[in-house]
Amino acid sequence: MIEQPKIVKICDIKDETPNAKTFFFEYMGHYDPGQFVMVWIPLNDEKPFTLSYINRNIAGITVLKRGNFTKTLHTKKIGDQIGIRGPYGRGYSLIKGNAATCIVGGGIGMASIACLADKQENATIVQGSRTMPELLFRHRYKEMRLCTDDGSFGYKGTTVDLLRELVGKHDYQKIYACGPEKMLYKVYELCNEHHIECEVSIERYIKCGFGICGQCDCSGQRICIDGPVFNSKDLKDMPDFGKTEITKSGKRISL
Amino acid sequence: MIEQPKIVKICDIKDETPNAKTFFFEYMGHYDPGQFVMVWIPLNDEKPFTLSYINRNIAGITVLKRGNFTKTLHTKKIGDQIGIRGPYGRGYSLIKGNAATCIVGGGIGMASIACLADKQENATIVQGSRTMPELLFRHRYKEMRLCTDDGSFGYKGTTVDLLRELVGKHDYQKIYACGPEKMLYKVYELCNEHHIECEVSIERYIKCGFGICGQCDCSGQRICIDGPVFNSKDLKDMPDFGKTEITKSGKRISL
Amino acid sequence: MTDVKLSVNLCNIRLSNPTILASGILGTTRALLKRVAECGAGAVTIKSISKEAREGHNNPTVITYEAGMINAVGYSNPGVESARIEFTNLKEIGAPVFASIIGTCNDEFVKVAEGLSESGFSAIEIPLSCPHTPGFGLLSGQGTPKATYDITSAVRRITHLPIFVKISPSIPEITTVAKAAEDAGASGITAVNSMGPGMIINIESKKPVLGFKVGGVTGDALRPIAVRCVYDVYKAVKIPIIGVGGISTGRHAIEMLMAGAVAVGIGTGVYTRGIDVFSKVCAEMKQWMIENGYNNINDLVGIAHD
Amino acid sequence: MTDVKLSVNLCNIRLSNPTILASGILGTTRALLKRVAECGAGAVTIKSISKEAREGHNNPTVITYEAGMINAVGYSNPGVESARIEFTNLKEIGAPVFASIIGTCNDEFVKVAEGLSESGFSAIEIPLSCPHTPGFGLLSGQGTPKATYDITSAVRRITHLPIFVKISPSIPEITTVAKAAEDAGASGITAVNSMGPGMIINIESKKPVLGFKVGGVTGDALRPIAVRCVYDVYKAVKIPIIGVGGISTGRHAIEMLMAGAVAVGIGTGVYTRGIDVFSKVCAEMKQWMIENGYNNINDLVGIAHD
Ligand SMILES: Cc1cc2nc3c(=O)[nH]c(=O)nc-3n(C[C@H](O)[C@H](O)[C@H](O)COP(=O)(O)OP(=O)(O)OC[C@H]3O[C@@H](n4cnc5c(N)ncnc54)[C@H](O)[C@@H]3O)c2cc1C
Ligand SMILES: Cc1cc2nc3c(=O)[nH]c(=O)nc-3n(C[C@H](O)[C@H](O)[C@H](O)COP(=O)(O)OP(=O)(O)OC[C@H]3O[C@@H](n4cnc5c(N)ncnc54)[C@H](O)[C@@H]3O)c2cc1C
Ligand SMILES: Cc1cc2nc3c(=O)[nH]c(=O)nc-3n(C[C@H](O)[C@H](O)[C@H](O)COP(=O)(O)O)c2cc1C
Ligand SMILES: Cc1cc2nc3c(=O)[nH]c(=O)nc-3n(C[C@H](O)[C@H](O)[C@H](O)COP(=O)(O)O)c2cc1C
Ligand code: FES
Ligand code: FES
Repeated sequence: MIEQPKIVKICDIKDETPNAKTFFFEYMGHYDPGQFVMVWIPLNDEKPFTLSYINRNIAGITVLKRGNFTKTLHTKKIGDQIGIRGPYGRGYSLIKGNAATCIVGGGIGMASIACLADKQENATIVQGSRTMPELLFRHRYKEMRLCTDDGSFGYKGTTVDLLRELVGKHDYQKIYACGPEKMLYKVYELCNEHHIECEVSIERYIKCGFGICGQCDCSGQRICIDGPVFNSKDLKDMPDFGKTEITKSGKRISL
Repeated sequence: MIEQPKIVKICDIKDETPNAKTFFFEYMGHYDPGQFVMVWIPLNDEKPFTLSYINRNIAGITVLKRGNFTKTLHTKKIGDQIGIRGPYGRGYSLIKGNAATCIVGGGIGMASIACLADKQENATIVQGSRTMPELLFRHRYKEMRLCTDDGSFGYKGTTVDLLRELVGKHDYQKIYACGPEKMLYKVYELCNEHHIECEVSIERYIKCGFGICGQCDCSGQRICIDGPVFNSKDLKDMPDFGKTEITKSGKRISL
Repeated sequence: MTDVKLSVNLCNIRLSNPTILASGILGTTRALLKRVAECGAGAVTIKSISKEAREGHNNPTVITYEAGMINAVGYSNPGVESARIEFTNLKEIGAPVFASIIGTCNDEFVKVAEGLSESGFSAIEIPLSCPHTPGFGLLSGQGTPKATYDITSAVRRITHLPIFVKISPSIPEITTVAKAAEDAGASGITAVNSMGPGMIINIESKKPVLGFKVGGVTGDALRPIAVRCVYDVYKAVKIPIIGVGGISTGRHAIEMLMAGAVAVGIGTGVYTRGIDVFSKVCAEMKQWMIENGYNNINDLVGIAHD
Repeated sequence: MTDVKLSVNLCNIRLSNPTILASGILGTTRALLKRVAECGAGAVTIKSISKEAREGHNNPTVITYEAGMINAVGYSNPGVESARIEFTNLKEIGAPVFASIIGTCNDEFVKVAEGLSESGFSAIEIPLSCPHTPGFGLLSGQGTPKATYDITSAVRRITHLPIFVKISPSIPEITTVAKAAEDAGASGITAVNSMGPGMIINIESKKPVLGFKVGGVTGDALRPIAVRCVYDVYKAVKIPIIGVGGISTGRHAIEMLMAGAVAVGIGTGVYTRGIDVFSKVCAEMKQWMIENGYNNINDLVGIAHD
């Protein structure tokens, strides 16, 4: 395998929220929900994004504007080129049959679970954001349980608050989650309480993406290749989860 | 492919003539009669030899003692190690069915056609040497027409003399030959006269063996990869054949 | 099964086997060092530490190509103060841990070495040979015999730990540099760092792929160069050599030992064979030794020399 | 089909396409040069010629490994007198033919250049960069800026042909050497020769495989280093560059042109893709140019620079 960006043309762009856009491009090859690709803007930088759409040979990434890189990406127009390498990492493991599951997306974390939600049958989909305009993919699924911190739409409260209610009512065999790590940690604790298996996708600063540089460590697990998705059993041995992360320089900081 | 010697143990040695020995070793892989291998003696040198025997996983090379390398090789004992890489080059093309062919070996050139003679059905096998003790593989074939320059055994005269007689009597579809180039050239002329296709194996100084160094040139053909076996049609466009060769330094000399 | 001894004595440090995690690969956190030790490494090296924190170059920082890997991480590291907090209780790692220290001047090397002196490292490696980080290694002239001598002497003065000086394959005077390190009190030579630098251009975008444009070449591409360096350095110095460059199989490791290395570093191999490359290489070495009638790995060291 | 122009003007020599047979590969006889020209090379270079005949090193002289090739042919050649007899009627080769001359002192370079002056060569290449032949190239200090200047000047004085100075990838001061060549009157820079040297040890016999033990590394292993050298030299000199090192596909050739080469040499590619590598590379370049909207190969030269 050669780990180098392949240049693709942006063939469509969709505004998802005031601060998030989806960029579509031609994509060949395999993809498991939860895996990620490295997106390269020549002479600028290269950063990790989940595929939020995958359909025949067209994939999409949904990008929240944050710092230098995502701001530059947001200036790209249809026809512009970006580099893609990957997919990398270990995605979510789907459950076959019709056991009930719950899929929880917090903020832009929704992008990571979007393709999983496309595939996993019989799943309750929960999305939470701070406020209504930030909600993603509103018309994508047959049904989605929405919540906002400020109550501007749907359930008022966090995804964890809503999830706690749902867990009481349904017999979930597994709960999937992606979002801020504080949220993930609470989901993990909630699952432990109720003896439900959970799978969460963790973010860490990514450089190589293929397990060599050690940048993305979380308790000896490389997010980029051992993760980004980890299950309850993995998380039990990952004391850094929910506690500390490593910055670009390698400094350990509290989350 | 990696072009590097593989070390093998000499598992048997057979004295063929006072100056020629066959060394046997384990050999895996494909081999077409007429191809050659490079034989390496570490810290000494590495030179080309035809496989004169091939049987299940055991191959043999029959080596005439000449200069430094072959003398050193002749000191090797059973259990000693040598390096082998290859096989290289394009071998003889066999004729299917029962058309008559003739296979001619001159001197140690007999080693090159020995495996061909094992395989090609309905072939007259002719071997010539200067004198009787130099004759090879006397008991290997059902029938072999032998000649010696000095008349010490068989037909008195050269292989070409004998071949001329045979060609009058048989309807050969093809004549194969390996031996001194002067002999090969005469066989080629004889074949042209009688409109018989011929295939001869040519020797040139070999270095790389895989077509990169240009050492083994004969009129723009690389003996090591385009040959060592050439047919009448090839030879027509090879004015150097029978005339000049290139020494180790690259100097062109008359044959 | 025949008993085969893989353990090695490297400057009085006992390694259970001759494979060492090379610096800059995975050695960012204590947890990863521990994991690599569990994957069978005989010793592990931390990612190089400078006095102050460094973010390194922009991404892409590591890419691969047909013949190996090319990287310009740019010495990202949290600085010596944070490193001191990260790397504690090294005894529990399960294998000796080597520090790797960098600086832009003698004084910085000394400061970092002092900063890490109480941490329990088994040795200190000094790379003077990075080909792609301004201020360090080849790009600031640290690869010359004189600079090597000066930096090594300065660190030698303030520590009793074994010092390994890590040299570049991309300088003609490699043996002179190795000798300068030996003369200055180095305990061993690590040969080699990444080569080049090299550049890979993405032709569709017409731009170099690496964020820093150029980077050090490692892996298969480097192996024959590294073997030759070890072979030459073995003749030039008396101190032991850690052979690094393109090792990903037991055969590669044995080749490096035969050239003169006492132990081998593995970097790119973590990618090509996975994080358990260490135990794989050891198993392959063992297998080869059994088939070829050796029972002590140390008997292989330097036997390619006449 | 779109019209795509591959032809190149290299120091007023017209090449029908930018691929050139590198020196030392197949260029031993007139007949092989002709065959390579028929296989589509835009120009061909003869194997380097010295004053007296040389047998070169013992075999193995060329081997391959996972990442490329390693050779120590040792400049076997028939000497200038025989070469003069071999290389005649060069007009009929079908592509420009470049001489390659070597010597152990300025005077020998001059003698060989003079000896070949009436043969009809289109240019003279001077390799000062072989890593594995005592008396020549790196092993006799010809790769320094001063020696490069002296040798180039000496040859410049006695010929009006374009002179290409061929430099090593294995020296840190590559741009200084290129500038020295330019200052001395070189018409172009050939970058690069083989790298290293490197060594491959056969572990069963415990011996280096090459007859000379060490040899120059070429092919995929070399490509990123060669691209970087071309990129750097492009910034340092104004004369054109022939980019050599690891080129075996159209994409590789385009990468080299983007780094700053006007034409590309191909050596190891003759092994990896066959003797018709030249026409294959040209077809692939054309295809890529059509797909990416280019119609003149010269528009690619140096465009990876900001
Ligand atoms: C596996 C994975 C999947 C991701 N998927 C998505 C996605 O689908 N959509 C989306 O909008 N974002 C996603 N992200 C986060 C995204 O990579 C960052 O938002 C982006 O890198 C920010 O870059 P910036 O220069 O714009 O911001 P900066 O100002 O550099 O940083 C903003 C935030 O992003 C984080 N970040 C910066 N660089 C990286 C990096 N190289 N690796 C990881 N985190 C980084 C920083 O730690 C900080 O928290 C994902 C991250 C990971 C690890
Ligand atoms: C394709 C091929 C197949 C051959 N098969 C056999 C064989 O089956 N049995 C056998 O006895 N011999 C064979 N030879 C010839 C054999 O390679 C030489 O006899 C041997 O190399 C001589 O080496 P030396 O050092 O003993 O003799 P030297 O004193 O070096 O030379 C003696 C003769 O061998 C020739 N020779 C030397 N080195 C080489 C070389 N590298 N390549 C080609 N010719 C060389 C010389 O030109 C000279 O004519 C073959 C040659 C070729 C090209
Ligand atoms: C991604 C990466 C980062 C590296 N970082 C460092 C470093 O910080 N310090 C150092 O001394 N060497 C560093 N190196 C060099 C390696 O330690 C090693 O010398 C080199 O990779 C050759 O070994 P290999 O072919 O097994 O990878 C790095 C190499 C790679 C590939
Ligand atoms: C077998 C072989 C022989 C070579 N001989 C010469 C030579 O005589 N003169 C020279 O200038 N370069 C010589 N070279 C170097 C090549 O011309 C070229 O610079 C090098 O191989 C890099 O290109 P590549 O990667 O395409 O092979 C030789 C290379 C090989 C592989
Ligand atoms: S990002 Fe390099 S190891 Fe994960
Ligand atoms: S021996 Fe090298 S090309 Fe034939």
